[in-house]
Amino acid sequence: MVPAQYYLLLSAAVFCIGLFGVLTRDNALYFLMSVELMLNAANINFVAFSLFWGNLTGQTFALFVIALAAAEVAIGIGIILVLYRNFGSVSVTDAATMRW
Amino acid sequence: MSAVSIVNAAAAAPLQVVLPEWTAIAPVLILALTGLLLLTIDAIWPGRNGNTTFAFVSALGSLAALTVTVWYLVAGTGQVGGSITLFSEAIVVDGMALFFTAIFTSVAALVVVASHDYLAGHENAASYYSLLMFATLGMALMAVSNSLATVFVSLEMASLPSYALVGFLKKNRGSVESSLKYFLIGALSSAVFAFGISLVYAVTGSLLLSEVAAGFDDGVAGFAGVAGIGVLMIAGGFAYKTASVPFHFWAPEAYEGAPAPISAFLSSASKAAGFVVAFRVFSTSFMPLLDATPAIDWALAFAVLAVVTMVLGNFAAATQENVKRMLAYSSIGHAGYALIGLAALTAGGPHNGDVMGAAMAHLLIYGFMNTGAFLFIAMVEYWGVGRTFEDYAGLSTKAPFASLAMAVFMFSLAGLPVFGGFFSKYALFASAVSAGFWWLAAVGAITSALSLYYYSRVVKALWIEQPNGNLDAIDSKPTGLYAAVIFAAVATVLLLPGFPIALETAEAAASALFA
Amino acid sequence: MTTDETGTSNSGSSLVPGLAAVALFVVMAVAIVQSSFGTAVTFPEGESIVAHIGYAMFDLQADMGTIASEGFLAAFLIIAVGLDVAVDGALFLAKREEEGSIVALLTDGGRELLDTAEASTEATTEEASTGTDTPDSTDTTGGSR
Amino acid sequence: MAFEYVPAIVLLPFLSFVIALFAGKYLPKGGALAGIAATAGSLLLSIWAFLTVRSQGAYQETIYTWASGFGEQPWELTFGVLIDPLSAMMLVIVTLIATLVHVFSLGYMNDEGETGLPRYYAGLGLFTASMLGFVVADNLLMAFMFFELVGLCSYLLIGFWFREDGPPSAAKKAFLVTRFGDYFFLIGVVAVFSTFGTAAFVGAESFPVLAEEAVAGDVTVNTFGFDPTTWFTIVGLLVLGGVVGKSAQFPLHTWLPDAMEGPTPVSALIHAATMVAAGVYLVARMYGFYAVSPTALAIIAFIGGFTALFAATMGVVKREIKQVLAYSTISQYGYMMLALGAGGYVAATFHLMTHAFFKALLFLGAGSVIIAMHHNENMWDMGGLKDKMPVTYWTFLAGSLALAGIFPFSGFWSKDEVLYEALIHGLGGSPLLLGAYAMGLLAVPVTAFYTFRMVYLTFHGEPRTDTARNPEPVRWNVKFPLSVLGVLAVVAGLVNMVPVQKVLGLEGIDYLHQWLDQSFDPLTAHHYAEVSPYSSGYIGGEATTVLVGAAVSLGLALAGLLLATYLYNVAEPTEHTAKLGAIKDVLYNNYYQDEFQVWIANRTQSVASVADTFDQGVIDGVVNGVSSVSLFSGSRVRRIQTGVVTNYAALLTLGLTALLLAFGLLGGWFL
Repeated sequence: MVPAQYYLLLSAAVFCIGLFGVLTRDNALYFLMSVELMLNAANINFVAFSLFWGNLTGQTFALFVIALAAAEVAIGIGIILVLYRNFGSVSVTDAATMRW
Repeated sequence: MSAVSIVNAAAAAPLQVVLPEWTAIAPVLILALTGLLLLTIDAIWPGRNGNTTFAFVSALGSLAALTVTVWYLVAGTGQVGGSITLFSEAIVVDGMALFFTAIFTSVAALVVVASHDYLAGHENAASYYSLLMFATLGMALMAVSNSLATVFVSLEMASLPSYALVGFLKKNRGSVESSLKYFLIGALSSAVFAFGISLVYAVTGSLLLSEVAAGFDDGVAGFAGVAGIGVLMIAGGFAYKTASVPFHFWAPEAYEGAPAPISAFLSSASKAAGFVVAFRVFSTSFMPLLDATPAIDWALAFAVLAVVTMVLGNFAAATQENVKRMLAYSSIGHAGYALIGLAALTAGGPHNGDVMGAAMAHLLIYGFMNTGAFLFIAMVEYWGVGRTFEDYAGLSTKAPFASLAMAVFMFSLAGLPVFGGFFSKYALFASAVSAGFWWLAAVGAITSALSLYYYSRVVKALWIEQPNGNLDAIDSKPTGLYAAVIFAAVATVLLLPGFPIALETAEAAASALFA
Repeated sequence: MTTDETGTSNSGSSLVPGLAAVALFVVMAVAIVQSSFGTAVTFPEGESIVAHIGYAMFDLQADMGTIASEGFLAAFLIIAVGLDVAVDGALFLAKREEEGSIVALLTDGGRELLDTAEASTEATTEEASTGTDTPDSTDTTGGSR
Repeated sequence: MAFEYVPAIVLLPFLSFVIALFAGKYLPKGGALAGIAATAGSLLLSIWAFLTVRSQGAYQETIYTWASGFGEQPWELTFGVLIDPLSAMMLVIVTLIATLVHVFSLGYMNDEGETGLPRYYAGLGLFTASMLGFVVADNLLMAFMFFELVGLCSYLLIGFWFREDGPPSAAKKAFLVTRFGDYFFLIGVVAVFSTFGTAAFVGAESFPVLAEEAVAGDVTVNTFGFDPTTWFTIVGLLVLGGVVGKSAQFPLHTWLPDAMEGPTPVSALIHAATMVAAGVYLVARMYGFYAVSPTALAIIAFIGGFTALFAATMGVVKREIKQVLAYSTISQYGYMMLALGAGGYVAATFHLMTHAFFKALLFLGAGSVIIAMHHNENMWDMGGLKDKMPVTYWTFLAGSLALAGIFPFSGFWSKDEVLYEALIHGLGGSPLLLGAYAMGLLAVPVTAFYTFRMVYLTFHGEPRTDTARNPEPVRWNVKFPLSVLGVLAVVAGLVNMVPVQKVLGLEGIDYLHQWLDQSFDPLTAHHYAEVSPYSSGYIGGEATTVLVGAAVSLGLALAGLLLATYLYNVAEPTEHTAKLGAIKDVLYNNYYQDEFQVWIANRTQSVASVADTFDQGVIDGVVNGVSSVSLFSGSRVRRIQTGVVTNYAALLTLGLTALLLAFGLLGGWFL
């Protein structure tokens, strides 16, 4: 069996790639996709350690995380839609009028 | 129901009514049913201008939930004879859950009553009230969550409707922008939170809070790094919900741009919801880590965050021109005070229950005074007077009672003696000192002294400065808003004599977690 | 999605903030590499994982099956309502409202601070004032005052 | 039973606050009559309570317990009243002066056609009520709460004329500076609770008693690892922070001169009986706690002595009559602190009482002059008012003689006792006290000098402006309070003629000593004397010391007075004659001004100017600096909120990474 650390390294890498996307892309949709990637990094851990510990808690919970990600996207798309109607773009840097 | 009832008490006296065990989550069920009822009404009679109907149903629902919660609190449900667990221990009902459910439902009731005027002439009242009820439901679920799985799911359940509510004014750019920021930071934070949970699962193999604690009992040797990252990421998820540094960035914008009743709701109830899970998770699951070797000293991490949060929130608030944004920053500062409830915990410390109880009592009083302050802002927005301190000048000439209420809120938030806010801050700082964290109390005292400066600016504008001619727009008295503001003020004042009871309840509830 | 080309947004912006993600990865990687786990338990042979996930989801894991798990019925019920809520919120947000026009911001945007800012911070001031002018907005920032 | 009505003493002025606030505009005189009735009622009740203490002894009762059961030591947070000789005396003083200030306000505010009178009288009512609540408080926490309320009311009253530029900023400054001291006080209160588990002033379990027993080693309290005496010194100094702020002691005195922007009757109330007195009263109230700590006492004495001298020198150069009085207040409270620090509990209380009378008198007299001068406060525009307003003149003169410490006016007796205590305890082996004594002694001639400079410039000589030639007349409502206080300023010293007793050997005329000895056992004057770390030393015998001390201070006072007479008791005083236009007869020539006199004048003025510059520049600068640094850093802090959400994400990530790194290194996760 593959050592547990490898799964952790993989998930950390996926998490940070997602985070990298969040930090460097202005498009709100990319932001959303990157967050999905980060959530799936968590899922890697859940599934991998479900096997490691020999219980199904992690695998089952991963399904819930996926479902929640879907719910989050639903709301997120709605907000981005409204953003586009108001600001004429889906760039997160355009909506920056409130500050300080 | 004249007899005092104890739900599922093992040793119930013959005369008492014993309810089935599942009824312990009745407040949650009432909120869920209310939300679903609102959706059903809207589906059956679409298009009716139902603002009043919806407001009435929501107010009734949240008040019913509040009544049941208070009844359970008084009757000792989940307190006498230990907590009640349901759904394979995923759900727990105890004193702390009920205490916080009381906060959420009373804030929700105030906000619903105030929203009736605020929403006059708006479409989509059904969506507004149902989302509000569902958000409250999510918070109530957070209070009863006893597993990291339910914690995560119910936290999302509270967040999702909140995103939509912040953007409720779809054609107002401020509202939309704040909704976007709230959502994006929220999504990012929940990803961090989920990853933290996955790491904790990786090292303990379980999600139930008690099982996680058992998994940590043997120490974390060999995987301290993974466990530590997991714990701190979970702390990050709570920091987001409670608007604490460095996950606070969404808060000033979200509170400023959102409709003011929603700002009131988020800054009081949502923050308290973040604290209830943080209190439960850290006190139940992560206490063994504090004296493990190598140590994962999350209490120190919370202490650092508390200090930075208090300082940043209060300093930034002191220089604001926009009253609503000032309150937003002050709300960040108050998150810092409540964080003391976690920061001053020590492994096996005799004062743990006092410290956390004092933080809970502070959140209760904060729930009323902060909601009231934001609802006053809602009233001013309703009149269209303006947003800066200058715009508020002389409002007492037009609305003396509301302005008096606002003065009560401001002085109470600042922690001036003679209002509820002083007692709760005092109890908090005093318990921190007795737990040995005098420096946290010192930072708290100094920042609240600074806070008095900016809070008194509002009172000065309202009562001392002369109106500058923009108050002619005030031609109506929004009854619901007035009622909510006055009620919140009365509650703030009544919590002065009632404070000992509140504190006692909170400390008993908190101590039960450490027993 | 053509908004990347709107020009006003600094799309394809610098990768510098991404360094934070890299730094986080380094910290996590070091911690992970230094950790050591025991031997894996793994699942028993010949059991249906999918069926057991089903049991776990409805709190039947205690009565049926052999693979250990925690019960997820509560989470299942919560998420059932949660998905309803998401649809409710998303539909509300997506619904196009015909009447009314986009309301400009009533926010201060730090303008007051700019007015009082010291001359020494001119660079910041300039950057800030360009930021306040959002594209194609009838900018009435602070118009209520 | 008088004691059952004690809460009413506090509640009556509060009632007048409520009435004035909500119904003031419908009442004649804007609520003044309600205020007068309420404070007069409180005065009568206070006198009754005073007499009852005299016949039945002190009294303490817990009225309301609002929180209990913190931690394993159950804490009781209560409201209660403590009526002992000290608080009974203070009640009478506060209510008397509050009543007179209300009456005077009829002349100063109503007759002058001021607007916003309900707000004014509401403020006065709340101010009085807060101070009375503070006086009767039987525990430190309750005292703190009313102490804060006093500060809040001063903010409202000093900023009464909020439309002008000066008052709002003066009010803010008073509020912020005293709040700054109160931070320390608050921490001190919490420290007292966590050390002793109680904040009660009186009783076997009160914190001064416990402190005394802890030092003696009879009980153990939680001193956080410090030696008990060290820890009590720290706690005492924390509480002292609030005292220094409220009683305007160096270096937190800067708010007080600015507070002159408020209406003059308010100044009288603040300086004589309420806000500034609160600080000194607090030290006296918990004197048993300070008495166990020699270090704290020495610091108090030194702060007091220095403040007395420092503020007095600044009073010399002021042009406005109220500014002179402001600095004299700071200086006189310095004397009280000196007395407390030197172990002179009775002397401090004595000076607190006489000062309350003559300073209220002087402020109300100044108010009368200001009415007459159409609100011009510049003394150089006055002169010759003596004949136009005799009542004001004679009462003001009585007050001035008392302030300058001239025999046999009240100030002489109390100031002499203050200096005497510092002297004998200094001689008894505390050289530090001798330094404080020297400063207090040096302040005596300066005080006499600026006091009589003020008197001469205002009342003597020729009128220097048209207004001074035709002053506006004042009515009974001004003259009546002046007369009452004038009598008291003359005779109040007779209650405690210790020097006479010591020199002539007459027993039993030290009434105040006897009075303050009638309290609960640990709160008596002789108990404090036993606890205090000082022993007494004498020059020759006791009587000789008394005589020498009195003679020196009286001689210095007379010297200052004579110098002022020499310089300013002229028709057209000093250099400024050239600038005054219409001069008919230059009587000025009759007084030969030689080089010596100019030299003296220049020297005094330049020392005072240096002190003044230091005060305005450095102290003010630091105080203003703290507040502007706070605001400036606030305006920087808020800028990290850039408005761009990706920046937030980046900062969030960085914050998380930094946290992980720091705690990883701290906890050794990376090993």
